[in-house]
Amino acid sequence: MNKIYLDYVATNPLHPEVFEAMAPYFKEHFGNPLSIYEPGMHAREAIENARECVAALINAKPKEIIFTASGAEANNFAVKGIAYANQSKGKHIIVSKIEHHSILNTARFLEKQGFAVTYLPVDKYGTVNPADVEKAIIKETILVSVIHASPEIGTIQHVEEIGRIAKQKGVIFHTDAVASVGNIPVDVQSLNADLISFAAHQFYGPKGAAALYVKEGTRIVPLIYGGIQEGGRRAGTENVPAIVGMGKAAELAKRDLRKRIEHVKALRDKLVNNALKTDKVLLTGHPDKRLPGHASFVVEYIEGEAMLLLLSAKGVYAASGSACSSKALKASPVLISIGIPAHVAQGSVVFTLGEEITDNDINYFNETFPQIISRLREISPYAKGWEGTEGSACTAQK
Amino acid sequence: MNKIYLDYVATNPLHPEVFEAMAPYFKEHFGNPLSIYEPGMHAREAIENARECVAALINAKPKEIIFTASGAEANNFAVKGIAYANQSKGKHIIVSKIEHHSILNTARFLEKQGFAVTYLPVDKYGTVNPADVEKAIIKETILVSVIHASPEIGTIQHVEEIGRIAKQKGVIFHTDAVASVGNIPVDVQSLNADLISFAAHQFYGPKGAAALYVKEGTRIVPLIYGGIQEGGRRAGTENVPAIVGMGKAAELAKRDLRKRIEHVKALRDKLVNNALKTDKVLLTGHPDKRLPGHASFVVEYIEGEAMLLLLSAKGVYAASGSACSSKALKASPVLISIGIPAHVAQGSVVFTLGEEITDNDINYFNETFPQIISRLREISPYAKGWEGTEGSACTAQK
Amino acid sequence: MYSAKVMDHFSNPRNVGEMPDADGIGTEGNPVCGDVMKIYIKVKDNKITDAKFQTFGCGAAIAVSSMVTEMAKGMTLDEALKITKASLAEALDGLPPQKMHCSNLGADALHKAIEDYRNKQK
Amino acid sequence: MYSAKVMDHFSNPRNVGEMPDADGIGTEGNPVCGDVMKIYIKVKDNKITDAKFQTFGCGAAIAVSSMVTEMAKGMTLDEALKITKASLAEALDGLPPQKMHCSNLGADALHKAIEDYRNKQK
Ligand SMILES: Cc1ncc(COP(=O)(O)O)c(C=O)c1O
Ligand SMILES: Cc1ncc(COP(=O)(O)O)c(C=O)c1O
Repeated sequence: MNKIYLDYVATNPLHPEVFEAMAPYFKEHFGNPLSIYEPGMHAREAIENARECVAALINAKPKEIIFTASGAEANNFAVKGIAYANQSKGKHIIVSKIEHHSILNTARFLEKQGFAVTYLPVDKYGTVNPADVEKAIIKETILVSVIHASPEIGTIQHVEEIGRIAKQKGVIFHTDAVASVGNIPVDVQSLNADLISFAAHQFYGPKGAAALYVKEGTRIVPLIYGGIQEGGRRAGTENVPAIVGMGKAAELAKRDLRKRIEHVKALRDKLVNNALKTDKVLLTGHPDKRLPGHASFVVEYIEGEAMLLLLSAKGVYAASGSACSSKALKASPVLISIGIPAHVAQGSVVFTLGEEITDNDINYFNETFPQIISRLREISPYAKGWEGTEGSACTAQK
Repeated sequence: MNKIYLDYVATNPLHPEVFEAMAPYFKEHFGNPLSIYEPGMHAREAIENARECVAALINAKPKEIIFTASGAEANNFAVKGIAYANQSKGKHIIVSKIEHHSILNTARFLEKQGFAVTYLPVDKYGTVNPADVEKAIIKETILVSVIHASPEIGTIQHVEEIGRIAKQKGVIFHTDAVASVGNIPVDVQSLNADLISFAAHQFYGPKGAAALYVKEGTRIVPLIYGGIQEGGRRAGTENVPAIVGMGKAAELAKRDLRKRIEHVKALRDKLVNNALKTDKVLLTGHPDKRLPGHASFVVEYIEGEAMLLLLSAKGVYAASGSACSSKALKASPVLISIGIPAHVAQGSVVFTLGEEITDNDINYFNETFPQIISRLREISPYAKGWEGTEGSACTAQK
Repeated sequence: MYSAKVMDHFSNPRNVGEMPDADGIGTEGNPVCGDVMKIYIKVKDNKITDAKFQTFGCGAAIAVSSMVTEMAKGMTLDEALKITKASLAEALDGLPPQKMHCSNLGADALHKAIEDYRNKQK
Repeated sequence: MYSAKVMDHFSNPRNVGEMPDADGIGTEGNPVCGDVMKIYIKVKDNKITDAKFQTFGCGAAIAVSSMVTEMAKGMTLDEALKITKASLAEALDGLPPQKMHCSNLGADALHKAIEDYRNKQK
């Protein structure tokens, strides 16, 4: 059977060259990078080399890179670290409604600690209007955090513009670029961001290594206190092999970015064009200003998890924002934010492509997907329409 | 040249069987454990298997294990997580003066957020008197955190007793067991701790995987917010290979613990007995109630970093708590806490053994160490005594 | 995640479809929550002679629908009223805990269909 | 961490030891901070004819002591007073930043030894 992984936004397979780069740091060069003897210094150098490669990927200085263990950690670090460092100036934070949970739930935690948070709306494409950011900034505002690209609907924000506004108003700007760095060009010089989160496993690097870019001169309070690793800003014995892997993955991403984008974009367009031929299948997110390998839909009258299971039985691995497919049993707040009715959001399905995907894979997919849709619609009581049930809210069952 | 790694307390080499267990999870089983398709579910199962092995090592239930990326993260999570979960009950915390920086600096952060912290003294062996814990507990006390075993002086605390007192007083008890779990028996049933931090790289497991044991029913606020990984208590895409490695390392530690202890203890005793034959070399920490592979000394009239460098030139890799060898340029607060004068603390040196160390290694070491001491004493202006300089404080130079 | 039995009933659901001449129809669930089941029964001499379903929902919901119609066929109405969430889950070799409550609506939908039939007899 | 030159001067320090008949002695540093240097000089016709040192301290401190005594030998007193932290670090192909201030006491100790010599001449 064909096995077609179409969930690159969840995580990427490790690039073989990345694994090769990491391998010696598990057993051979296992020393603690803080040590002053040779095995430790070897590890230290490897980390600093990786820092250079990671910095180069986003055109930053090496000392502006702080390694973390995940994108979620980088996001928590950015938001709490800036909040605590600047609470004497003010306690107001601005985020968008389509942030990742690692931003939204951190914002909610800060609300409990006495901070005020403004949640910015988005338009039907999931785009934040920079003018809304400008309007939301008050004297007490210390931080604006807006996601760079959405993993659920692929939409890319006007971060340069938002960053310009924040800078003009003297407010720190963070962008969660976990879904974008390594997949589209990100340059700190033009992005106008003071902090940027990104993760290696989103560009063929290992799990366990991510980073927060912190612009030189930006004060931040640590999330993880302890020793003097990462210049005292993030403690804990460094995960040397993972950091080395992130360095290698960054080097490859920088080298191959344009080629990768062309490859996935062409195949993604072919996938989207075919999917939209089926009745009542809608593209979610922005039609053009979106991640090049990202295709997301709602398919009316059927449910996402059921689609995923049937796709999986055909060897196609994908994701959904439906309530059933999330372990939290709630439909994606992102889909609700862009105005998709809750019952239609249940038909969410997300396909994300990577460099291993071939034209043949997409041909196979394009044959399979409509079959699965019609099979599930045959089972559905709504195959002929929603029958006016769409108004009722979901409360009782959970 | 001989290469003798005597810094197991900094980090351990990865066990070959552990690496073997991890290997398939880098490329082959790279799926995101949250996904519902086969590659993701395979990763999910691997994590849950690892959780069982890790729980078994300390006789806990699998659901009481929360994976983190480092010992420092587990410590930050424990202290902040309990503090924020219980701040409505009271804002007083008790820690010892010889905690790891990841506890001490977290406590200092909480002081800035309005918490009060009591720092308990230790005796000349570095032992906290359980009676002091009892006396320090007030109505507002919500947490006692005392390290299980010190990485710097090896001393093991009376945690069972401290845990009993805390439980009796209705206060939550955390112990930082990063230096002990996997090296001595740790059983949550007898330890009376509500939370326990430990890290895989301290028992031949990988860097990048550690855990916080949280006793069933103990409420804790996340350090890293986001998705529903780890039951919503620690977000971020799981570092699957590292977690799998921690599981394997736990399994091996449980199986081999007694053998490992016997091995390192015999060799450590031989090392200590020989070292103490040299004049003005003192063992730091408790003579018996200490980690079995742990030997720590202060060598008068000479400085630790210089010893490390000469040892390293002879292929012996060790650690020191001297100001010069720390990147923070401060003598270890632990040595000061046990009453070692600051100038004597400069002569700190720590040797920690592991299962690869042989009797021949120790013979070589025992020959080398006294030579290095006398070589540095030949250079020292203090070779005949401290000349009454010991009173002055160190201020100007930093 | 799902047992082999769930996967079998999901992938090859039994008794799918509308039943234009049904004696009783029961609908349970809410599309906003992601699961709706519609169960049709034919009744003769107090016995369920045929059952069909239409379901909008996840894998568990479809498997439960398939299983409940299979179980109901041949039962008396009183027997069928004894089918519960638990007995359905058991017949499917278990359901993941988070699916027990939101997707396991088969018994409720069936009971509503029986009620509907009985109301029509009055 | 350290340059090859530092490691050479640390591992094979030149001019180690006491000088019982020194013309000037200078001590700088504090054992509580971890570094103390004691520099001895012999002076003839305003020139340093010999220099020795005793040092308690880290690798950098020992290497700096060795280097400063090597450099001083043969210099006039005025030349020797021009030796600085920076010129010593340069002669050693650099020192790690955190060692520049706390372990690089060689120039100060030497200058103190020269002062001591001059005071004795008065
Ligand atoms: C007692 C103790 N606590 C905490 C830590 C920090 O652990 P990690 O370096 O894994 O973050 C260490 C490190 O060795 C330790 O010995
Ligand atoms: C936009 C975005 N932010 C944050 C995260 C969290 O990253 P991680 O899973 O590495 O913690 C993700 C995960 O994919 C993401 O897509």
